[in-house]
Amino acid sequence: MAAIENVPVPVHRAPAAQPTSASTSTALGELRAEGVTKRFGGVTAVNKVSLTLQPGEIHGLIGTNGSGKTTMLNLLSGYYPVDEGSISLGGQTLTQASVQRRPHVGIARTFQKPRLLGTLSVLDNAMLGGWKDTGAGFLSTAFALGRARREDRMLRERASELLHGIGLGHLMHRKANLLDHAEQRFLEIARGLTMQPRFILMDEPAGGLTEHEIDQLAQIITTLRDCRVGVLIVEHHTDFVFRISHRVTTLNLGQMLKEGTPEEVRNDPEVIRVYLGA
Amino acid sequence: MLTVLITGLATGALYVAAALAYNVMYSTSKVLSVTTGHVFMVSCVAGAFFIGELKLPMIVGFLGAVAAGIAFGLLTEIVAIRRVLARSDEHLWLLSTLALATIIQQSIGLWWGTEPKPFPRLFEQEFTSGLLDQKYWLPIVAVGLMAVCMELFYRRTLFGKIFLAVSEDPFAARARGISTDRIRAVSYAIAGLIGGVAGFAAGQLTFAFFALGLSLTLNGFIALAVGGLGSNLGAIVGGITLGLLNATATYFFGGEYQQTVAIGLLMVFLLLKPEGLFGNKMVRHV
Amino acid sequence: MLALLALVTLPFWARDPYQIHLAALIASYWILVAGLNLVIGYTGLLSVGHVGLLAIGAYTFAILSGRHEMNPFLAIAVAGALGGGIGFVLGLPSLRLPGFYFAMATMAFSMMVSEFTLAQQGLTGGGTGLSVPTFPKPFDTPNGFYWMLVGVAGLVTWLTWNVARLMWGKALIAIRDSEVAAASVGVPIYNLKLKVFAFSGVVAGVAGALFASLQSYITPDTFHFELGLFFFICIVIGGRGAILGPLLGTIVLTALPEMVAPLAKFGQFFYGALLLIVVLLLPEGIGNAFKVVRERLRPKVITKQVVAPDLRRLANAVRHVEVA
Amino acid sequence: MQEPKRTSSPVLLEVKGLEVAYGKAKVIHGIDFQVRQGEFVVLLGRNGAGKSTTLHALCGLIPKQAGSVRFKDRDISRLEPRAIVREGIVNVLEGHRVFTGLTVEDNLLIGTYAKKSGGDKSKLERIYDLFPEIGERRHQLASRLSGGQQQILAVGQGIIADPQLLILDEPSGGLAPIVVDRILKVAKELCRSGIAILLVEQLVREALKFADYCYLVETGRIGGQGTSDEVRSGELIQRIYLGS
Amino acid sequence: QEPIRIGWLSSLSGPLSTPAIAENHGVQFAVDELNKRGGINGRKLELITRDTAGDPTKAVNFANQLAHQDKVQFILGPLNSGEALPTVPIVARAGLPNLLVTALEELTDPVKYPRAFRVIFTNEQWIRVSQNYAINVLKRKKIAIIGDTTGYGTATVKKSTEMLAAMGIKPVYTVLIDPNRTTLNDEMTKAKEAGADIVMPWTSSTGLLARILNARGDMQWDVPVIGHSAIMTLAIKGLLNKPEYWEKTYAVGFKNMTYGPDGKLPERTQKLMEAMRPRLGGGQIDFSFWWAAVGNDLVGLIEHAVKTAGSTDPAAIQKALENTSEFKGYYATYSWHSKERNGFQDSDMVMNVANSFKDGSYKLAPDQ
Ligand SMILES: Nc1ncnc2c1ncn2[C@@H]1O[C@H](COP(=O)(O)OP(=O)(O)OP(=O)(O)O)[C@@H](O)[C@H]1O
Ligand SMILES: Nc1ncnc2c1ncn2[C@@H]1O[C@H](COP(=O)(O)OP(=O)(O)OP(=O)(O)O)[C@@H](O)[C@H]1O
Ligand SMILES: [Mg+2]
Ligand SMILES: [Mg+2]
Repeated sequence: MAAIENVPVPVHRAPAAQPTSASTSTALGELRAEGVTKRFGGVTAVNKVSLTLQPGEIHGLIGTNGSGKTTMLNLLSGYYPVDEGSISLGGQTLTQASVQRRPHVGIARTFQKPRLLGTLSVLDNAMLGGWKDTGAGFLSTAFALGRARREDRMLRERASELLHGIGLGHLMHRKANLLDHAEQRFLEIARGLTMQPRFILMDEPAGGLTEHEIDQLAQIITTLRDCRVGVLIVEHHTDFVFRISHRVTTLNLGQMLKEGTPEEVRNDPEVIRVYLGA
Repeated sequence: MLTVLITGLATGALYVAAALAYNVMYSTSKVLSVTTGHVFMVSCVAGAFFIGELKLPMIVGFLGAVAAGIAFGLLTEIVAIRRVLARSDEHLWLLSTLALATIIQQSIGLWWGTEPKPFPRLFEQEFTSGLLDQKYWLPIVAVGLMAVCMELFYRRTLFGKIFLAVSEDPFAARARGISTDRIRAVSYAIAGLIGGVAGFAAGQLTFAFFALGLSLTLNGFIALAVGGLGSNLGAIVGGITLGLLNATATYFFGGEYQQTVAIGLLMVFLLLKPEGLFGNKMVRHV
Repeated sequence: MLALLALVTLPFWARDPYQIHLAALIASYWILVAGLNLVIGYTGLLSVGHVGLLAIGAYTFAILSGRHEMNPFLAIAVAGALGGGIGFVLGLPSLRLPGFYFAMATMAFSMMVSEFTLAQQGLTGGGTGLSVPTFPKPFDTPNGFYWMLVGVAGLVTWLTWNVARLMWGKALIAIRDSEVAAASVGVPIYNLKLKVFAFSGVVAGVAGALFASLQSYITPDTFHFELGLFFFICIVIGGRGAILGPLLGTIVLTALPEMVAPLAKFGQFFYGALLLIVVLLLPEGIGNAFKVVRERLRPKVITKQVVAPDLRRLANAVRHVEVA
Repeated sequence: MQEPKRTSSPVLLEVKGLEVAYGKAKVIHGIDFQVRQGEFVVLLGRNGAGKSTTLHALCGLIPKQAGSVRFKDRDISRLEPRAIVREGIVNVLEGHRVFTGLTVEDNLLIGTYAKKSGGDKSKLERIYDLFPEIGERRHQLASRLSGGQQQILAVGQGIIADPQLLILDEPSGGLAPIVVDRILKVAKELCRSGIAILLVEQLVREALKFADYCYLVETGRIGGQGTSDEVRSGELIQRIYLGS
Repeated sequence: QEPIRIGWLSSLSGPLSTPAIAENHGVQFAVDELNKRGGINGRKLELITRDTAGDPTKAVNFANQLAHQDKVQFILGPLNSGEALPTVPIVARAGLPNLLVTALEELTDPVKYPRAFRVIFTNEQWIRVSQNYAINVLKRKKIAIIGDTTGYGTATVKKSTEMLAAMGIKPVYTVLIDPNRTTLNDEMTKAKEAGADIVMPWTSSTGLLARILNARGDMQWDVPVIGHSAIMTLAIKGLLNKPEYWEKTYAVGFKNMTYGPDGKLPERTQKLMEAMRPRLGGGQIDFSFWWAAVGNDLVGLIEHAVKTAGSTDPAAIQKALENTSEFKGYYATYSWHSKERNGFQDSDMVMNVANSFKDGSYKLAPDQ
């Protein structure tokens, strides 16, 4: 419906956010991690890893189990503070920014184990992704003032469009805990997109999907690319990664092993030895 | 002042026992049963009844009391826990256990009377022996022993781990060949045992009183929270601390603010150390 | 809708003032429970100490409008404000505590309040308590007061309903079920918890004032710890994440003891027994009982359908980020 | 139907007419299949086809509506999970389901619980040799492990229970290709040593590489079957890829 | 002839249940007797009992229930001051006669609650008699006051302190104690150190009272104890470490329930006891019989009031009770008038010896 075209993007309304500037600048800016390190007690999960993600780029992050991919994602999305190194978006540093700040600057993510709200409907789950665009405080919500209702409607439309787009339209009102695995994965992506992110970080989106579903996932991700969204994929489905990525970074034992085009990485003897196998 | 310490220790021992009982039940069911304190009451009344009224020999009375405790523990699991856990993830167990607690307390009140009744002397001893009186050291020793036994039980056997497994993911546990219902029942029986022994040992301190339960349930919970859910060492430290705090609080500030002072201090402490003294630290979330 | 009508007209068909009183009592409880429901049912914070806030509201009202002849409506406002303020102050540190430690904090709070009211004889009348004035016309009759209570209850219910159905409700449930997910979409968890808890404090304060006026006299024993547990249970038995359920819970749990009253000294015993039966028969909570039954009758057949993205639409939905 | 190249060794597990429903919603409408001694069988099929449900049912984890399960010529349909594990059927659930509150080592010990020799540490070393990455972390809480490491641990948990039929439900979930390869190789090894394997996989190619025999599960029914070679060469493979 | 309906608010379970149950015996008995005799003016009595379990909120509900749903003509009780405080105004609003068996002063007020008549002593009378015995008979002035942290305890400690102050006496030691404290050794030690030569405990918790006596005995401190009458009940006996710990312990008792020098009770009392004994199991009576007596008097007063008023019209009943003077009950002799709602005279109170309990009654304390 027409409303969709003129839905405002009320970033400037976001509670803890003055980033009108931030969002416009990030529109061109890139997500950049420089020499980040993360230690857990003895283990060095991530060791001096650098990585940049351009808008409209699909970047694959692969590596053996326990090589630090998820940790890297957690650092980029702010779940852990970095021990060393820096993270920045379009020149604006995010190293100290909390998890809650990341959505405001346009970073969304999905989880290795889907984190959905089982008791809520698919639509509600998706809507929640847009929280950052709600400015309505407790009182204006409690009294259902125009603003709270407006924002709710706006997100409802945004989310349902996305759900239809991503292929969950027919499940809109089903409880999330009744979805099966693939549907859950897709819903998580939809929730991330309701955020209208500049970048979306996916942790093993293809995990447990059938070939067929993986194809659909690939189409979705390439569509995002065409919409100039930067996508970081942590994945073990290597042919899937190599198929759609512009660039691929390989980690091993927390360190950068190889960074390059799919071709280069696929044929790199080291990568083959420690990761791909013969 | 020394009296204060000893009495504090003795009551503290009771709280420790309650906290231990909580722990063992919680470890299999993630439930903090309201009936925890009532186990003590049941065994205490049973002891007083067997020895005091039926004039049975001490040892028989003891076994009877402990048996009563265990039976009540099992009853709790079967009546108030099993079905509720199987059917809903909400905190309905709070309701079911509270209901059971009310039932048991009222029926004991009706049968035994609502006045405290004497608990028989267990060993020959002059009452003038002051701090060496059995009513103080019996609970302290008994609980001390049980704490050690629990520790050994967890160390030597696989049960400690099994318990955790059952509470964390019953389905996966069953897939591993653990019959969850049986294990949970065992843990509640153990809680009943702890409560039974402690309730009996502390009988002379508390008297056989039908309303003994709730205050133990509360204080045990506080002790547990301080020590850290799931940690037996925590239960011990927490219980003793609370006991001493209560006693000294009355000693220094009089009764009006006993709870406030005691709990207030514990709260301050908790804020500094939210996971409790020995609670386990942050685990990986993502 | 019909139920609403029934409520409002209750005084006309109720058989006697006793039933009105009971209904009024339920209403005053519900006012508190409705607010608490956001805390427990939606945000998943296990507060068992709201009886303390209820007491504070009650005493504030009794002291101000009773001893100092303050206008009752003003006094209610103050009671609410104080409840909210203290709720806020209590939440400030304790909301940082995880699950059961928070429960323990609230429990401790309610105990402190009751000791305070006992000890501060000068202020609260200590053990002898305080008598509480009624409201001026037209609320001075049982019926008038009942209508007032229903009015307030309705208002509070409406407020919580709004919170529940709009974005806040989803955010709160996210905090309850997965703080990780909540944080990942930018929900400021502590901030929300604090506001909701403070709100429940305000409501509890108001409820306290009304409850006190209904009781006409308050002593520390009026606000025993079990009452706090009672509120918690009203919500739990009703089922979390809903409003109707807890309302039913409150009604049932308040009405039960009255039904077993003729049993005199066996009353308490049967009360416990009835509670147990209720739980065992409806382990999903009263609120979900209907749903369960419905699914028994007409089970939803989960139709599988292959997920087929509509890329054009997706592109549109995503692209207008750039448009903006 | 007659199956040419399938091993002639005696039937170990036989499932007949299995039907399962969640509440009123039926998801398994009569499944029949066999696993023979020392055989490596794989179940393929799209998400939600009912593979895991089938496995849960035959392990007694969820109630069956109809059908019989025979293991070593004994009817085990009525047995409870503990007994079935003791019989020698161990199911490694999908989605790296380990006990995150326990250390790696304790998780493995839990695996041995059902056996008479519950809790003996002797077998640990073998697992640590097979999977050094968890050997290094034996005293860490499982929650600290990475997703893949947890999956490996889960498989280890299954192996240490030394079953006669090892069920692996999507073991490749979240594993690096090279590790998937290793796990399946290990499974193959076990198979050679006489332990039958029942595998559920989405990675069709890898699965067929190792499996002897293959069933295709389609929405609660067996949609087709054959030896791996037959499947690879036949038309079945298309349906599998299309995810039917 | 429709029956006279009597609402009876009693805390049969929970705190104070012992006196409640005893009183209940009396009320039940009297009602049955009266009905056997054909009721009052041919109208039978119908007793409607409600167990408030010591919870004020319940008490309020039941007060409303009795007044409005069950349409009773009289309300008896409740026993517990915490319950009575809220119910009395409610009953007053319903305009019903309310016979009180609670000691708290605030409960009676000829203006606010014109139809609430107190059938037992007030706190003040009670404390006065006890203090009088301590100070003027035992000649003790260094008083240690112990109360429990319940409403009753705190209130009574406050009151008695004020009353002592009026006599220019300041207690040497005062403490409030949680009723479920397990030992009182340190409190008693402190009292002794403070130089107390008499201990006055104000709590109805027999557990606490027994612990006070045990502490006194264990530390071999021969100080007299004067306090709440619960300290004389049989329940205490069992809780004592040794029987002799019960000596030098006194509490307020009642003339009509006290053995005279000849070891006999007043024969009206004796008659009542013998009449009730069968219902109480035939054997020795094991509770303080005066509660049963109060129960009888409650019903007796109703009979008196209805007969005088000639109806159960509340106003008439009020008149009748107001003009009651020297009504001889089993428990005491009552007189009220338009300005006075406390019908109980000091003269009916005496001090008893705690360990003299026999068949429901006590011996007179020395030197009175
Ligand atoms: N919170 C933590 N505490 C301790 N160690 C941790 C923690 N998080 C990660 N690690 C360790 O850091 C290393 C990297 O973990 P991470 O989850 O990033 O690996 P991964 O690349 O995602 O592996 P996988 O592909 O299996 O998910 C692992 O060895 C893990 O044990
Ligand atoms: N607990 C449950 N309650 C209701 N329906 C369920 C439940 N678990 C699974 N189902 C449904 O049963 C069907 C089969 O599920 P199952 O997990 O067995 O499929 P699967 O073949 O294992 O798929 P996957 O490849 O995702 O593991 C699915 O349609 C699923 O939606
Ligand atoms: Mg990972
Ligand atoms: Mg599956």
